[in-house]
Amino acid sequence: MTGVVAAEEQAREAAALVCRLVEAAVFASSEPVSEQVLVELLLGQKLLGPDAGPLDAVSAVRDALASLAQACGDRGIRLVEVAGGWQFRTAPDLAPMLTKVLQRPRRLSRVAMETLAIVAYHQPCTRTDIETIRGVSLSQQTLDALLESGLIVPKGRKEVPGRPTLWGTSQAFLKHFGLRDLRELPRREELLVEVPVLDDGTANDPRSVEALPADALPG
Amino acid sequence: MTGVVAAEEQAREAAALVCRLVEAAVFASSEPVSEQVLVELLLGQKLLGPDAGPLDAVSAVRDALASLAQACGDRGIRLVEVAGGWQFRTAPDLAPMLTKVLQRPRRLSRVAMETLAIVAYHQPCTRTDIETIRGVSLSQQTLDALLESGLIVPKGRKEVPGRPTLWGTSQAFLKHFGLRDLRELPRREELLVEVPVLDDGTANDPRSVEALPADALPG
Amino acid sequence: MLRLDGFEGPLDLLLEMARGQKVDLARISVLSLVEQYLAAVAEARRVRLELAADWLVMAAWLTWLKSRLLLPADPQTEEEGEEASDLLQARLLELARVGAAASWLSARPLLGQDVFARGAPEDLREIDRSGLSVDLAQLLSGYMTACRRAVRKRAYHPRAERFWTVADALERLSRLLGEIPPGWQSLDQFLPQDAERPEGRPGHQKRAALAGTLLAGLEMARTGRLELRQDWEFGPILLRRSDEVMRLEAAE
Repeated sequence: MTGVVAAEEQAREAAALVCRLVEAAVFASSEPVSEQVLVELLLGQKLLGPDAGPLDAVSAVRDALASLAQACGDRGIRLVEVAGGWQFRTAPDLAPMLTKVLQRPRRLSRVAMETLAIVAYHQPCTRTDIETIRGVSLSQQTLDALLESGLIVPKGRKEVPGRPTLWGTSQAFLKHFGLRDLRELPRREELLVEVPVLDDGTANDPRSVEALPADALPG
Repeated sequence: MTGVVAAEEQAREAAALVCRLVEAAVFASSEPVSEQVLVELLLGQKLLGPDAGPLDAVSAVRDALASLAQACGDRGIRLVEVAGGWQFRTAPDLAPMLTKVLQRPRRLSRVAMETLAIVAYHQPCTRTDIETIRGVSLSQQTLDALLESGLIVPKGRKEVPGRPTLWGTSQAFLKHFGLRDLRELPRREELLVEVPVLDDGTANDPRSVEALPADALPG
Repeated sequence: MLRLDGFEGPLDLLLEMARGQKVDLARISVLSLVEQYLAAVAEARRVRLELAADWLVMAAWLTWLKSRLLLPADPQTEEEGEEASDLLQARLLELARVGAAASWLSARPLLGQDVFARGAPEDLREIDRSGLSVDLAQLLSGYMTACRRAVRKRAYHPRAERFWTVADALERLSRLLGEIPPGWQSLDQFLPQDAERPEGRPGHQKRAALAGTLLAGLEMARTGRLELRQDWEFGPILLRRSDEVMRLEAAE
């Protein structure tokens, strides 16, 4: 009788050690830990006594994982099975509280900034106008990025064959650049010796009131 | 009476949530998490009710940490206070088994360890200070090994001819050796208690090395 | 024979020898320590002539110390000897402390050796890139860069001279059609005035105006609005309205 009790006691202790070892191994591994690795660990360490075979190790590992998963029940972490093994993860209900949102404002690419500047100074202007001034073709990606940022908006169509869209700056443009209206932009003559002129000979100076989008007017 | 019971129930629930959140926050991080960060987390999430102030949050965090540390008692991981924060770490007795599945970096050489001990106790100190105490020149290799491990860091320069770099221990030093802060190092007077003392035991010269003229001896 | 190879320099050897005395480091016999060291160094030199300077410098200093400790009592040398002994003891103690501190550190549960932190930390940061980081300086420099690049790229073209075009002439002739007096008129009469023509070299402009007007006249003749005639080569070009013919016929 005493022998049986002692053997039971020993088995309980072994199970507890297996449980601790599995917990520590899963905790400290950088990758999900497979049952296979844990089984090999138990067998290598001979934690289950000299007679234990692979099947004993497998069931010991499964028992340990089940009891760990259960122990996590009401705690802040979960034992989850992910691709290829087991891993601890933050409890899903807590993750949003722990998530820190970092503001990393985007910058515009150099090309996008140049394009935006040309639109600002030559609006309303077509894609071809922009390409003429920059001397290179404008990628759809750049135009999309500007559109997505809401800094430029369509301002009707030019009445020439193909009726291309005319682009101008938006209200958001003024806000982002801290301008009350477009007339607050420095005059082109202050910036440049040679002011680019569009093919049709119009300079589209946004500082002339006619060319100003209505919402840019002080009011 | 029911109101009191309900309030107590609510407080218990809040404490449980705080405990889970603190556990998850410390668990998710690879670095020690300071109490300050945890307090800010609780205040930010308003988990303690609208009237709770910073002091309530501090005591809630401390309660949660204490209860978590206790809950780890016989588990495979421990909650330890280290380098100004709290961190979960595997239980030390499992190390020999864990290293079968985890990679272990190389241990520091005896010379590197002694050099590190000198930097720890005499910081900030120069290479010459280290050489004087050890009575032998310090190889670049040893210094490189310590620098590479991130255990020592430059702490400015000494204003003497040649302006040699002053070295001190880093946060990584505290983390590596599981120290809360430098005050956890044994006091100098306690270090030699283990040295065999055969006669009356009035041992341990309390003179400090600072009192030593460094150049009075060859070295 | 004591080998020096295993020691990290003279002080390390001295500390080991002092420990061999099995007393508190503060109570070692400095004299016997010195004699032990000098004997070891002498032995090492007998076996191997070259010995690092550290060892020899220490040996020389210890020889001096020994002389101070052995000389017959003289207050000054005695004091020197005591001071030097104290210094040696203090340094050995400090080195012993360093060793003890190193052992203490080594005995700690070392991270990555004895204890392990979370292997797969969760990054619960979320990066919000919806904002936009732009300023006016970027905008203006972008504009200037684009324009300057465009100017650099554009090859030099001398300004093209504008001439009185066929279209100009056509417009002018059509306008004047109703005012053409009856009968053949010289084409020269319908050339634009100097002031009406584009600026440029007058000779070129005049010839261009003549050519343009002739072509316009031919065009109008083709559509039946004018008649043109030239009686001899290089003679004057004459024109008259087509409806004048009908008018004359009607009158006949």
